[in-house]
Amino acid sequence: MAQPKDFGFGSEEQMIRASAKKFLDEHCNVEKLRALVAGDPRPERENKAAWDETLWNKCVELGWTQLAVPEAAGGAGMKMVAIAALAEEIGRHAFPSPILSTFFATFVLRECGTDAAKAALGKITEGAPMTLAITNAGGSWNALDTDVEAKGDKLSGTASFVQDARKVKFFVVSARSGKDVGLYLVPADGKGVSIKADRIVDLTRDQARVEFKDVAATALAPAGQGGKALSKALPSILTTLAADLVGGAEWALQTTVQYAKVREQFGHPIGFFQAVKHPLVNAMIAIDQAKSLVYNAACAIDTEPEEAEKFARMAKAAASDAASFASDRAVQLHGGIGFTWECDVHIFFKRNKHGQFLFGDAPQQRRKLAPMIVR
Amino acid sequence: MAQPKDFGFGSEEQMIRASAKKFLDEHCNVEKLRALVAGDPRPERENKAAWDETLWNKCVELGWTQLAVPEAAGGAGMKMVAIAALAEEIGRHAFPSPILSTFFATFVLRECGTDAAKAALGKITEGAPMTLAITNAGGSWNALDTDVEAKGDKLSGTASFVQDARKVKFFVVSARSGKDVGLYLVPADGKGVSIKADRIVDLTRDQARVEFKDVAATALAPAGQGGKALSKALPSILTTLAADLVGGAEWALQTTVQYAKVREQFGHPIGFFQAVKHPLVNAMIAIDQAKSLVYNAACAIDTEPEEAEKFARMAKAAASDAASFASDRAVQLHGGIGFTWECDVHIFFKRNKHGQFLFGDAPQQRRKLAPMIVR
Amino acid sequence: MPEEVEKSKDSPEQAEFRQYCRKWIAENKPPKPSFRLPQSPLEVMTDEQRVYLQAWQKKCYDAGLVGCDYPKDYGGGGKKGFQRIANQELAHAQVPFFINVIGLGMGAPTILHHGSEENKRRYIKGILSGEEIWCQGFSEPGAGSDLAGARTFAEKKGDVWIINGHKVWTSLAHFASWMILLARHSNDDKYEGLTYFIVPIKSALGKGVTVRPLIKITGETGFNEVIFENLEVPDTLRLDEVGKGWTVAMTTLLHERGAAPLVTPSAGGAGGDSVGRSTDDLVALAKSSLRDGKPASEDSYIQDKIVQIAIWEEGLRQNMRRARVPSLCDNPMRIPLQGKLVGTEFLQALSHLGLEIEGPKSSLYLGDDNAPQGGQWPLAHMNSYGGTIAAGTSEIQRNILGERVLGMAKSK
Amino acid sequence: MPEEVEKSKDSPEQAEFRQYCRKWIAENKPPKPSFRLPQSPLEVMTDEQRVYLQAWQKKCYDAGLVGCDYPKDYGGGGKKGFQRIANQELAHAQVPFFINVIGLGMGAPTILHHGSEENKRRYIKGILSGEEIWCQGFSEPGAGSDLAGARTFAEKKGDVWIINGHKVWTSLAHFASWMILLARHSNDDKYEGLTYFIVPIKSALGKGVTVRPLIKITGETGFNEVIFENLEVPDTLRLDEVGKGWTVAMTTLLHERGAAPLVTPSAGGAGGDSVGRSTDDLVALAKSSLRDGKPASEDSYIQDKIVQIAIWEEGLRQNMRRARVPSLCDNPMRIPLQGKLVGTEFLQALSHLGLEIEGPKSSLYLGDDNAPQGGQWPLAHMNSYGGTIAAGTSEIQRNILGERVLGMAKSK
Repeated sequence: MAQPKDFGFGSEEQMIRASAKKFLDEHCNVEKLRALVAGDPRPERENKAAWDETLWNKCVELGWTQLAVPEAAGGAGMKMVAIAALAEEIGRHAFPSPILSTFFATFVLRECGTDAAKAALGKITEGAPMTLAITNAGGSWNALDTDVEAKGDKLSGTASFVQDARKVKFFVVSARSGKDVGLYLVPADGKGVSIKADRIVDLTRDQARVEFKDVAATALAPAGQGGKALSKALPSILTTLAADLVGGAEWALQTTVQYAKVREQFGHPIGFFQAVKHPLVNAMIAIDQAKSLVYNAACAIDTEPEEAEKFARMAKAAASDAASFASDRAVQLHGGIGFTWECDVHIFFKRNKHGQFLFGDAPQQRRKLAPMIVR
Repeated sequence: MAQPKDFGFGSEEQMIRASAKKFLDEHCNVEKLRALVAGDPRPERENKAAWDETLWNKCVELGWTQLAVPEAAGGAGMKMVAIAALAEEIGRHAFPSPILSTFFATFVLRECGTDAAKAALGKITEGAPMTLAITNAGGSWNALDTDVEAKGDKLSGTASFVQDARKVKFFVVSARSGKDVGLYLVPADGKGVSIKADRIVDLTRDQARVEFKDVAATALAPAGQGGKALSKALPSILTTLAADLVGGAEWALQTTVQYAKVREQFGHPIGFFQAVKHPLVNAMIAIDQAKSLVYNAACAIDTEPEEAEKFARMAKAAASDAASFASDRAVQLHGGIGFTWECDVHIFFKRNKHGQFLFGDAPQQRRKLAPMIVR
Repeated sequence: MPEEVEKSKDSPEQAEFRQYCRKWIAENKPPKPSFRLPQSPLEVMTDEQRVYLQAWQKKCYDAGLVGCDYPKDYGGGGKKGFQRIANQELAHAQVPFFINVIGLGMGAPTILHHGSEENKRRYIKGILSGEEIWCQGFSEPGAGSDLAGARTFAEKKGDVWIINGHKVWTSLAHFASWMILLARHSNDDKYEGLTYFIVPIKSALGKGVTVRPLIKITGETGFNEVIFENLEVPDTLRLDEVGKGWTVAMTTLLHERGAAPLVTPSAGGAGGDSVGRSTDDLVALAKSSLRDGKPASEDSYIQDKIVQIAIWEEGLRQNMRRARVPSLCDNPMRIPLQGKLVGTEFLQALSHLGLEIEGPKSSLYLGDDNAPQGGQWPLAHMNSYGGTIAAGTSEIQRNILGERVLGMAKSK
Repeated sequence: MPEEVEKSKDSPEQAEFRQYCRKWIAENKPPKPSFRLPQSPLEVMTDEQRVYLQAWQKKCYDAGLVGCDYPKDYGGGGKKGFQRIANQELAHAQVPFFINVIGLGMGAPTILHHGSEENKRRYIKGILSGEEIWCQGFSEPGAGSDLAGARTFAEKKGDVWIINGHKVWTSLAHFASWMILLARHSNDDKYEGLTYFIVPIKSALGKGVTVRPLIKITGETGFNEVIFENLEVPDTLRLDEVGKGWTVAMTTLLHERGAAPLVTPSAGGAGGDSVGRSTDDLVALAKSSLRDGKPASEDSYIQDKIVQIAIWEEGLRQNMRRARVPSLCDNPMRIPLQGKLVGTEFLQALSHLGLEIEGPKSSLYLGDDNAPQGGQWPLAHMNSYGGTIAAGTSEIQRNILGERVLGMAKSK
């Protein structure tokens, strides 16, 4: 199947992005963001899972939770390029919200093909935030590595690195029964569920280990089908994460460029010096390629699924590196002020580092790409 | 065994280096070098194996061929740090000469422990240039991979990537008999020896495939001992090559720095611009570490042989990268003139590229280092 | 990009033209010559190469594949949006490149934008057909990156200009009939003291013009020094007004950097005996190269490096695509102005990886029987510096991007 | 470097001192405290940390391990060449660092070179013993890289100077008794308008001095803003002449960069709860981390990256060694002036590799039960930017090297 030249990025997608930008500029500009997440600098602070729940309701009103839900399940069934554009804006604003996690859950649920999954998608459409609980204690996203076991419809074990665990209403849990992996829906307040918050570096997310003790769960994909649903959803997850990173990287770039225009040293704005200018140009170049790869991957998911994994891994690899580089240079080129808590740069630095490693950083993506490219 | 703080680089070693520098400044300054090697630019030129044989005789008079020969075999038995210093000067002058090859042959011969090897070392002491013929057609220096076979004292097969083949009097050949590898001495004008010159990029070396057809040879190391002698010699070979690369890199750095001081653009010497200045600083930093690693490796060979391979591989890795980077920036930062044949930079660029890949470039050295470091 | 994508937005007329191109190329693709073709038009050295390549361009021009977007009055096809189609079909078919690359990419658009009606009628057709080869006189020994520092002087005497000076890096000058020349008519102002001319080369050799080949680090010729000694040029060959030379030069450079709307006729540049231009080339090389006794393509380090190149290549391809989708570009010049910088650094990294894959075999050069792929990889690597130096070094490109796109203070 | 190497050139007296140090340290190494020690003296936040560290420095001073090279008259040991031995033995023993790092590395040598006899007798001893903690007032909000752009003003009134201004990045100011201060007495000349002072901090708090903690990106405090409002300082606390401030500051910086002959007393800096400082730390981390279900130490990519760090580390170690062999150094400043730049970028690369090895676990921070090695790796990585920014950014360091060592034109 061929991809459209313009990535299928049409007027509807532009509108979604424009409205997201407007919403986030107003409600999650950097002043509000700082006030929300950066109040407690102590290094041993507990993670507060800081978010503004009223904004979640507004996101639901804007229809964001429906975007990725297929029309057949009552959603808007929008293209991945629309989700990517939205995620890019979210990244650019470092928006603390379970919306990305809810997208990830949506991507997985829509691959399950069961009534239970369809019902779960319905909950998302109605505004229930969800997240995936599919990672083991070692940080593996491989479905078969899950530390949770299913006995009938009861789950026991621990899912680690669960994003936004304290903001969601439901978990989509992968669990083994014998050699098979199934997917299950568990309410966050279900009996036997306990959430142990991680103390993390990123101020804009929360993360936890979620322990299940003989918890009643609804099967979403039969044992043996869970792994398949997860791998089918993977390109969408990677692409969305990559879009978020591209947005975060662009923020770091633009903020540093602005600073380089006004900060003077040795009688010049520091952007005069090539030691400042050229690394920022390199960051721009890295970001542009990552961004192009993101829309290509999104468009492949929409129109050329056989290439989707390859392109999505490329996008995640490029975006991870671009965001890492842009954030790194943002701290360095801000100089002394960039090393302080009062400067906003660290908020994005930390968020970008977090996203870089979620679902595998660039070298890990390249490792998976090798057999697809060096054939 | 502990290493001396000063690398054992004493007055005798300083004298050897100073005399080499004086000799090469006079006889192989860049004007003479260019006249000697860069006369025929045609891309399909045959390799001329350009060298000044009268200089070889002077090198012999200066005692260079004896330096690495043990006193027991009639040589000067100098430390490796002296050889390294000499090789650094050779690299800095891109001296077209079989002296490095002769050192390599010396390093191998002194590990053989036979009377035949001792006799061969005597020939070197007397001034016979020699080279190793131990590489197969695939470019492997692994002793067991040789393409030459020994039947009794007759050799058949082809050695590839033989350095300075047309300048030497003897080859030190590795050859298989069954599963064992032995080392053999073969006169370059021996019956059944034919030398097919490679057309190579480097203007300061020659390289060839040497074919042996039922050639009478003198056994230097018994079958089964050849591989051992080669591996014991390897740290010395790598360190000497690394020293040559460090010298070549330093030439590229200094020449480009000089150019950056006099070439003006936009009303400034180009060294004013950080896009010129900072890469040259980075080259200097890379060279300094490589140089320190070279003397450390040489000193380890002299005093701490159990660490020699590790340190020699580190030195070759660092020197290969430093020379590659310094040469690359030398061409780039010379701009238009650096891309022309009339500018001397390309002579060193090509020599450094050649040396980079001899006996393995940086990633290949690192691969071998991994089990020594990540234990 | 898959062909299907390219086709997907063709108008019916364009679709028909694409079919025509494809058929014509299939029937007229020239046989491989007995001699080596260089890796790009800028390294054309011999008359046999020139004759072969000039004939090929002429044939394509006659078939309507060159200059489609140019007005008919000036020898073009008069059909906007058709050159891209011809370019795509030519590139897919891996035919030889067009020799008149300077004329097509810089001369013709500059004349179209700044030339008199008379000049447009006189010169554009010969550029498109390749019958008249053009070269460019911008760089000087003392003015490389600092183009506006040009000191070649044009002195007005009545109706003629007397040109004296020294240009370097003039590719194709040894075959060229004409040159586009940036010269100085006044020392009063660095920028406003510049004026732009068309000047004769071939017809003036020995009569005020000397062309001396420069030799590249590869040993190839193909670019030259051009020395002007009292060359007389009529005022009618001036482009735009006196003192507008810098403005005209910006038009030229905009087209050279691929950042202008007019599409340069191109056969894709892949038809020479060239390797070292794509991930596929690397994969093929890795499969046929040994590393530690195994195919290099099975080595994890080499694999990772190839994948890095593949991501970069795909990123550039998708950049090209995104650059044409305004709603996905915050700043319309951001991607186009990166093209030259990133494209040339990509080829440098790619060809260097080729050397790493070859290992000691990277020592083997053109004409060596055992050199992988005829020794083209070290050639490509050395030639890659032509890319990162000529037409604005990578350092200058980064200044341009930092200043024009990101708006930071000028570094000079 | 192996201990044997260090010993190899000791004089008999030095060998005896080394034995003494070793024995003393073995008997007096303090127990690990119940609270977390920061990764360097610059992040000391709490009084319990300060008290513990100050007591340790005092104990070492009393035992003769601090200030060995300083003259006895000023509280030192009066034995040139002995501090290095004490430093080596302290570093081997992995004891806590000395808290008074600014005083030891910058204050004492500056006072020794530029202070009056009275000042030397009054201040050096308290620095060596750690009883008086010192801080440094160089950087300002508007003068970071451009140190000579300092605007903190010192106005002479009779026998006193009235100081007004704002210093930032002043580590340890919250504990400091004294500050070395670079101030401006005149706006007539950028460099010659600078004068250097010793100024009181602790005793003047609320009386012209305000210390406000700044918070780092790690969340740690430890560095501060210091605001002067009409602080009176007697003229006797001026160092060197009026207008010589820049010269004195260069002495300070030379010592800070380790490029001066006087050896700074140091306990090696490895005694905090720190990781992320050596290849061994990486190897240990890789062995205990999983990557694709296997120990990361078995992953070829991670192995290669660790080996790169190992080569770098060995290169720095051997640089230190070679810097002391004049016959192997063309330019005596070439290696010493690289130290700050390369050392800090090395730690940045090393700590970033730690994050790569940890993968998603690099998200886990101090105080998380499952964080590898207590979350010290992301802390070390973030703190590494303090290294590449403070005391002359990496960009400034590259200018210095390009200009002072390679002799290229000044970039500003």
